Amino acid sequence: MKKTDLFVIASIIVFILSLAYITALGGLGPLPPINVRRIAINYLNLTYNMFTPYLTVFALESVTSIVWDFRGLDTLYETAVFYAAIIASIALYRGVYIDFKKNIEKMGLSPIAKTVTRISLILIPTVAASVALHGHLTPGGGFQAGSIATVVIVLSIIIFSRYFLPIHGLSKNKALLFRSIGLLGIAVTSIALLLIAIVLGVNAYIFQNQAKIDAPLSFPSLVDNYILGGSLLFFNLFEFIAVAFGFTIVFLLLSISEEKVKKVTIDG
Amino acid sequence: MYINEIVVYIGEILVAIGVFCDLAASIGMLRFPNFYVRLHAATVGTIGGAFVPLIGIALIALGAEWLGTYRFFLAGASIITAIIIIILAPVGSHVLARATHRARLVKVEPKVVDHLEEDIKKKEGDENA
Amino acid sequence: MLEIFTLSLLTLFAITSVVAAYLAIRERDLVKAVVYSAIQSAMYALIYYVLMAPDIVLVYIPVSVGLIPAVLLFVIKKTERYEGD
Amino acid sequence: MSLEEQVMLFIMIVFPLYLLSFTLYIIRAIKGPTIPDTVLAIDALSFDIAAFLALLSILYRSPILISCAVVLALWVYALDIYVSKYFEARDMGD
Repeated sequence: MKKTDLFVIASIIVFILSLAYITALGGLGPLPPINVRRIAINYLNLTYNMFTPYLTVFALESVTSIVWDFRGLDTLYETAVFYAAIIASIALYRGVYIDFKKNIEKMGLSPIAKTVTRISLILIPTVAASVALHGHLTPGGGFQAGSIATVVIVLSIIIFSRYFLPIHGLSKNKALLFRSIGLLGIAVTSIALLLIAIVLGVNAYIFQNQAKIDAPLSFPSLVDNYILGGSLLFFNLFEFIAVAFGFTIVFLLLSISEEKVKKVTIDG
Repeated sequence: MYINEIVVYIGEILVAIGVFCDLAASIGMLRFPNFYVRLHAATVGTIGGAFVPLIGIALIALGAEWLGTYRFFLAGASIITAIIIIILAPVGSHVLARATHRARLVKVEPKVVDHLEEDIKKKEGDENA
Repeated sequence: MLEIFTLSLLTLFAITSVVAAYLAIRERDLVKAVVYSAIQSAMYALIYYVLMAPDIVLVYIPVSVGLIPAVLLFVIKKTERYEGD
Repeated sequence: MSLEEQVMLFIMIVFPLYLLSFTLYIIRAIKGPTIPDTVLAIDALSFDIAAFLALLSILYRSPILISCAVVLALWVYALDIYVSKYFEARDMGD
């Protein structure tokens, strides 16, 4: 780090601090009110209120309560963005196959790191599953849990080698299959109420899990005094599967050696 | 009735030990001359400064009745974090040190003997011969 | 007292993130730049934590500390480490 | 003094010491002449911050904030592994 760098950094910090001071004094326009607004009070009252069972959403977390009825759409858009990225990477690597090598003892990092990684191969998915299944009670949810579970995938690719996952039965096509199961689960969960409503002959909304005035069906929020959170549990579980295996595909493809990819892409 | 207070006091003692280790490790990290010497400070910082206070925080949470039912969640998650840290942190610094030595990024400066370097040189000599 | 401590914590994290972001932009060695950007995003995640948004923290840390450096290092290993003139 | 006030006072006393040690770690992480120095400093800093986040969740009286600490501890280990693999191996997938 040179002296000019220090000077530039100091001037940037002074600029930001003075800008913050001017903003705090109200120099750049009116300040928002400090006290809690009415809509926030509404959300906080209706988050988990046992005394008004017709209005509460039975979610302990206020973020969940805000997206409660629209969690299906939230999940849909999250998966849609991710879906495009994964399809693009699969299309880019078409024709490139991961070769199969049995002897991987000498590859990868040191034996100490391998031993410890074998322990954490069980530990980390457990943490991820607990984040996914508690998503309606504590912070977390499908995407978060899926990205925690991806640690295991990346670590096993980097520490053992790129052949470790295919040897133990998780090839690219199998990951694609599991990911499709996750997507199918999200789709089925979002139209489940509609299917039941067609059978019963009443109205229903897709992607939503609360009963409306003209649509009497809703997912169960309490089962045997245990807070289930309606469709949130299913959305979290299936999105966990979809995100974890989607990242698996991306990293399996990225770890293929460059010469091989060049051979396929240039020679056709 | 006194069990809560005893648990909380033990937890506070552990957190205090953790803070001391943390300060010592950070001063060492700043003052030590090169990477291999700084590894010692990092060990103090991760095991003494993270594992011990996390166990202490779990004990404090078990005794803290004002936190409600979720204090058991806090205690359990702290213990899981502590286990993860004591398993993973030593491996992290081991792998980093091994890679640094193999790639010769940092010179092993104040040294009496370096068996690893001699072994690597001997191996390379065998391969060349 | 609590407010002063929280504000000083926020100030420390924010100033560190500014410094790390500047160094990540200026650095010629791309591996070093990746590490600096990891510092910057970890600091942002901690700011979110202090501002009571744990959901954002749970997404931000894996994506910015874990996945983006992994992808960038995979790519840097396949191309060049030092930025040209 | 009740147990609650006493715990809060204790955390308030510990708080500035943690801030001081974070500052020192950050100075080393920014200064660090080589990449391993920087990564080692981030490593130690993040494990300590994970412990500190658990303490903060007691101070803010909201225990559900704790799950961030687990995630931080896991992913910083992953950063170590990436950087050392980059320097040690010929290809990231080997």
